[in-house]
Amino acid sequence: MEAFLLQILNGLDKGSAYALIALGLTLIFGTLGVVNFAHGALFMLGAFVAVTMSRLLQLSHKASEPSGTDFLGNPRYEDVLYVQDIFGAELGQTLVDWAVPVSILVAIPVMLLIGFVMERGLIKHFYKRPHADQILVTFGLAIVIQEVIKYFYGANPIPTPAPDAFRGSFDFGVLLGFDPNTIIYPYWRLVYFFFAAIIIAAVFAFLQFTTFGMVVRAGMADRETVGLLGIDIDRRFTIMFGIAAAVAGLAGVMYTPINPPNYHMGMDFLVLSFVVVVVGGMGSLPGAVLAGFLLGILESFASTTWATTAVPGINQIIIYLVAIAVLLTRPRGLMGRRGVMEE
Amino acid sequence: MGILEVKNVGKRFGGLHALSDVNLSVAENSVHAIIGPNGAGKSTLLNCLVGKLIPDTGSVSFDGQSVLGRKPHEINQMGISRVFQTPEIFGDLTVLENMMIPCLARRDGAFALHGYRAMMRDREIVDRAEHMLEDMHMIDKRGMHAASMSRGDKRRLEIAMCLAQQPRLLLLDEPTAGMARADTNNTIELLKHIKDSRPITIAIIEHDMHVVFSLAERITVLAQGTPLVEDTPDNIKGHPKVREAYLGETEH
Amino acid sequence: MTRSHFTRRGVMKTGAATGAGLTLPTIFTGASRAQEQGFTNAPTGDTVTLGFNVPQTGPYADEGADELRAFELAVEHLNGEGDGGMLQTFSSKELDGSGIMGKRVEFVTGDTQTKSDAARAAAQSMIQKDGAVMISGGSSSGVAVAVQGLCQDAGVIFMSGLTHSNDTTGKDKKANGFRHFFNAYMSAAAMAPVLESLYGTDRKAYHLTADYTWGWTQQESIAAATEALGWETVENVLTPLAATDFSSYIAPVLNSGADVLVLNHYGGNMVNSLTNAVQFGLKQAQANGKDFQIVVPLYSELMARGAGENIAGIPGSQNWDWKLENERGSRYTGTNAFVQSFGQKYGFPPSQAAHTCYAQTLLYADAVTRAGSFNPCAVVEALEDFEFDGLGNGPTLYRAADHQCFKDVVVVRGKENPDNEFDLVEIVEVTPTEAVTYEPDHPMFAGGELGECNPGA
Amino acid sequence: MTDQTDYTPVAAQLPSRRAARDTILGLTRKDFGLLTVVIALTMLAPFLLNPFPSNSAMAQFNAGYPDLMQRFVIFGIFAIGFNILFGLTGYLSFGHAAFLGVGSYSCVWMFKLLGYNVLPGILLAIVVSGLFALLIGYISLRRSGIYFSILTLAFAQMSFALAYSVLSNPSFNLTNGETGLQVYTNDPQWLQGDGPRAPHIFGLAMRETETLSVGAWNFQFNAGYYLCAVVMIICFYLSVRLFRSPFGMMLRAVKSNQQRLNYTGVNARPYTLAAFVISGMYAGLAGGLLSAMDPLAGAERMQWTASGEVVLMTILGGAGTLIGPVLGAGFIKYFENIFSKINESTLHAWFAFLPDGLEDALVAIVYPFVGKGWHLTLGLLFMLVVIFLPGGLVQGGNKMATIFRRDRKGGGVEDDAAAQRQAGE
Repeated sequence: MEAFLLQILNGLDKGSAYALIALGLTLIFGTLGVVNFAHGALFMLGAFVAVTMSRLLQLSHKASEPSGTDFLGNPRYEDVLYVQDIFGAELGQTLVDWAVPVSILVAIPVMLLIGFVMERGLIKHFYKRPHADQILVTFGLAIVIQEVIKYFYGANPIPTPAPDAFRGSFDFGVLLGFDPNTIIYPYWRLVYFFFAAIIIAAVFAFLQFTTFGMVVRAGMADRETVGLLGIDIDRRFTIMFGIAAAVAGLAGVMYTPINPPNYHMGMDFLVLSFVVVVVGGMGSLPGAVLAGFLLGILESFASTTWATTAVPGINQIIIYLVAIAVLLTRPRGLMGRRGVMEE
Repeated sequence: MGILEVKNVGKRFGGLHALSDVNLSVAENSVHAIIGPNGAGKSTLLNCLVGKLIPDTGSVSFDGQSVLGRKPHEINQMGISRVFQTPEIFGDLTVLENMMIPCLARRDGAFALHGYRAMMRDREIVDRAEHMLEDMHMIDKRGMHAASMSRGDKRRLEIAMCLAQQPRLLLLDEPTAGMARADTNNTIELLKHIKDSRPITIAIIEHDMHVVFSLAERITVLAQGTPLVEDTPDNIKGHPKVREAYLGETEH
Repeated sequence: MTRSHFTRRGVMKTGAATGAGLTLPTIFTGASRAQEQGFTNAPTGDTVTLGFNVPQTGPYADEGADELRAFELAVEHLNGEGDGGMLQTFSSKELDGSGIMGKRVEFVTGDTQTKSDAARAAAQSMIQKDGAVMISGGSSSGVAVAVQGLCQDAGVIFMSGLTHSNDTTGKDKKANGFRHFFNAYMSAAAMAPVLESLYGTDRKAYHLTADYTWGWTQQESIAAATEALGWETVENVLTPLAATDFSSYIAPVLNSGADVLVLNHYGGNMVNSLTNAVQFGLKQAQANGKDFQIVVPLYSELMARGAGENIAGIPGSQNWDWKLENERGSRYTGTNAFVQSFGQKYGFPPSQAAHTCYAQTLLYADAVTRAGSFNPCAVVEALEDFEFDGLGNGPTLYRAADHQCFKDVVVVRGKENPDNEFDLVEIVEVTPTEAVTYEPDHPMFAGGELGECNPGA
Repeated sequence: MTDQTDYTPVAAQLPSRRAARDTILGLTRKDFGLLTVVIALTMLAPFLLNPFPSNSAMAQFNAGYPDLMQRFVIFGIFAIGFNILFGLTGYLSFGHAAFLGVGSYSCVWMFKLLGYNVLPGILLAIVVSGLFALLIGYISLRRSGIYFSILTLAFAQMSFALAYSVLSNPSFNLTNGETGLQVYTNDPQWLQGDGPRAPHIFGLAMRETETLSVGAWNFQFNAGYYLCAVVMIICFYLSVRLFRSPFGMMLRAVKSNQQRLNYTGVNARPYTLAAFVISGMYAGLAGGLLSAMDPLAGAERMQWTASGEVVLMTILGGAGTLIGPVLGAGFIKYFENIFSKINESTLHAWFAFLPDGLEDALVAIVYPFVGKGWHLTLGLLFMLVVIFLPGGLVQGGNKMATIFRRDRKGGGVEDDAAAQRQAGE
């Protein structure tokens, strides 16, 4: 029972990341009809916004007095943070500590801007091109983005811890009347889950309750008709691309304390998030969210020892097995619509 | 006993009765038109005939054999060819190649692995395809990219492709929809020519009464998923129920 | 741009000698002349080409970059430029800064991508196109075994870089291949006494193991070593190589009855699994009335940097550490000389990967000089059972039976308050050679044959 | 140069009766011309790929050494096969690397069990990958579009994960996991006898290389390369035949309008399945040849990145054209093997004739794009090609051809495929 609850918790968390990335991916599929292989790179860029932010906050200058010697025997000077110079020692330290949450504020405009530039500068010209061309150009772009990040930040993962207040973990077991230490869960992962839930709810609310969202949804259903109504759907789609980029970016920002980011983390998520989108059903937003959480939870269960003892290697193939099973029984994924991306 | 027998066919989509208790008999070598207002179930009926949809109840038989449960290509191989509302041709292929595919399908069946034979050296198929194009006055277009032709020519090509299979029953789904009057007349002439030049049964779904009364030998009127009446064109013209249910609406 | 000054100037000099500004006499296709001397890529002219095959793309690119720095430094020292580094401390005094046997050392580089296929392709190109007579480098065991096999077939020497699997000098050992780096068995043997003194003999261990060859040999080794202490292995869970999040593997640990978690992971896997373990509070937890502990058998500086403050207090083993001579005395002479010249050139201390690559290059050059020939068979003979000192690890033996180096193993622990990003670990103990030596026919290494040295051509 | 869409030449310009007789080896003159070009290029590759004297700075750009030449033609075979599926039917498989991997493993197993003669290994590679493709194709082809792509991806990723770990456990070691499957001295090798202890074909070792030195040039003629080259020419010839056959036409019809095809009495499924199996066998053959050239088969060959690579090769060269995939394969392999090897000192050597400051500046500019930055260059080139040459490299070639032959009307025929691809999808 405890193990069951534990893996559900783990699954929810993994699912949050899958769902957030898949949400943006399916939004782009559904609205623009573009297969965006650079979406993983957007997730990674988000994470590096957090890295950059935390580095900026930790910019420092050398103290005037030496305080020891370095490994070559030369005098060493302590670093003094600029933020502490500006905001005082205490507030400065807090800011450094809260670098990741602070990055969210920066990441939203940055990622929106990146999204706009990408759509206007590149993706726009590929709406009417075959999916194969879209794949090639966005894959090329993903490599370029990756390499640029690698050039500046190196290939090694960069630890980006959560604020002190959110380190450590929470003992659910005690809350539910189990023994201590049976169901523990890190605070930051809880934060991530709630954050993901809020973002998903916000995206749905935006599409559901604003006129802008209504037009976009109509455009997803039938682009030509909406175009005939004289509505400038292209501009709205640009904004949607920006929003999808921002969602991926925020998912990346918040992910940094969970696992240290590196330049190819986007590629790690790319294939999985495509599987999630397709299992959910091409162009279906609820489908993407549902499939994200479903696959996350199943993956967690497949990782338990009893699962791997029963079927060795099940943890490595579960997602693909589920994808095959779903696609063979439900031709358009869990919630897909007829005719989307079938040609 | 007609070549196509539809008995008690019913089809529901959710709570909607698209077809209920449809009976229809198409006599061999006749031209039979099915007319009816929008939403009368014409297209649903047609899709039941060619295997795209499977009716919930009833039976459909062609030349004494049931077509139910067969796939579209199997039904086609039985001798039923279908012309679509918007011309469905192989846009990426040349006109000649478009013509060769039905010829191959007729000779080699639903699947044949001729991966090593040079297509253009297959005289039998090329000759037949070219002959068919000559017959349709399209031989000068044979090297053209099919997608780049006019809509009228695409329609002509599609009909030619269907005929190349020498079907016993030709199903036409609003063949003149969206056409200018001149093109419509050409199509009527073409169909008349086809009808007169070979033994063939034609079933046609049509909105345009001009086409229907120029061609049809018998007409079935469909309304709200059931046949209202079936008779000769002259009788249909004067039929009060038809006027009320259908013609009255379309001609004001 | 100062760092490559020497190369450029050297090239200009030789360029002028051949009378063409654009000429680069590095690249000779030796194959045509090979028959003359009876082995692959016999160097002709006044240069010899070495091939440095390191990961330049993919997750280990930074480690590869550090290896490449060390190679460049070694070439510089062999050619008599810079301060000479460990040449001054090396017990063998054959190398005098005039290249190798009077031939100036040139090098070519390639990208292994940490994939066997790509690594072999890059090595092939160095051998077939550039006439490399020795290949070195690499940062994973799969690649090392793959390239070692290739070099055996092609008839060149392979001086492996970072490879830790038992198989490299076990069931996949090859006569033309040599490993300076330590291995999984040695890690385990070195860790055992330290683990005993740190955590006692009554412990229950939970293993998370990367699900591929290296992970298995590492787990097998450490489990055997700790069980010999009296520890109990509660569970061994295999994790997919491609896993990026380990929460579902970490979460059940605390409730399993174990009080030690052993992470048989390397690189990105280790960074993430350790980060996750700390997130789940394993470091602060109590189990079986003891403080819960985490052990990472194989450490590397770059992994430590990736895991950040999470590594504080966590023990692991290393082939070498740049503080060795300062903290453990002159037995480890050479360390400071190397750190000094590396630090002067690049501004930060070298990693163990850099150290092993530097040492391997020197060892090869020395063996050639002592043998008086570039012929791989002569080099093999010179290296087999070669005892040396002064390369930073103390007295070392290149054992003939399996071409594995035997030397002291460093056991380290993550620092609680590191001063900077290069000084993340502290040395806990140095386990002496005797404690980590094993018989060549030890079951964990059985199954392969060294075979005959192959001079190729 | 020509292409699969023979609209103008065969159907309209020539009287069709003449067209029928005017064939060589069953190919039209144009196709035969293309085949001749391919034969000439592959046979003379050791010269063509080695244009720079080996002691010049430009020698870095020479690609005429056995290993890379082998890779060019082997990946050419892989891409030709992939193009039969993707170029003709439009079904985008993201799992073709699985067949490459299966072929590689089969071949090495033949080495382990029978001996080092490459023939049984290559044949088994084709058979096993064909069967594997039949199984995966049968299931995956129940869906189309992106759903098909994801199904093939899922199968390939499962194959990779299993090969990397589960199938290499000590008790049942089918793949030898991370290390890669290789021949050990204690393997049975029942038919080995006293043949060469390396892959060979009836005694001729694959790594046998003759070097011809002409002045500063060294031209290497490698037995393995010529075996691969002959196999590739055969594969290319077969693919031309297939493109021009009724079967090829049906495949193009599948891509163009599957609905019409069904209503023309043709069952599309067996056609696509046959194309899938044939292209799987091409991939298996390529995998078998990889092992025959270098007897070690690693699991990474099955990873999605490897599947993605062949997709990129095909699109980059020009999907649906005959020669495009081969060009794309060569292009990517060239970058992977040549650009990744350029390091800082190489750059300094190139620019050594410049004044110091300028030299350093130039090196600083170029360095991020070569060596460890070769991925960046490749990514940029993907983007540039797809933006400016929608029909792939073949279209680029045709554009150049039209510039040189302005008197000829219109673009080369390969343009049609490109134009058609844009219009069609």
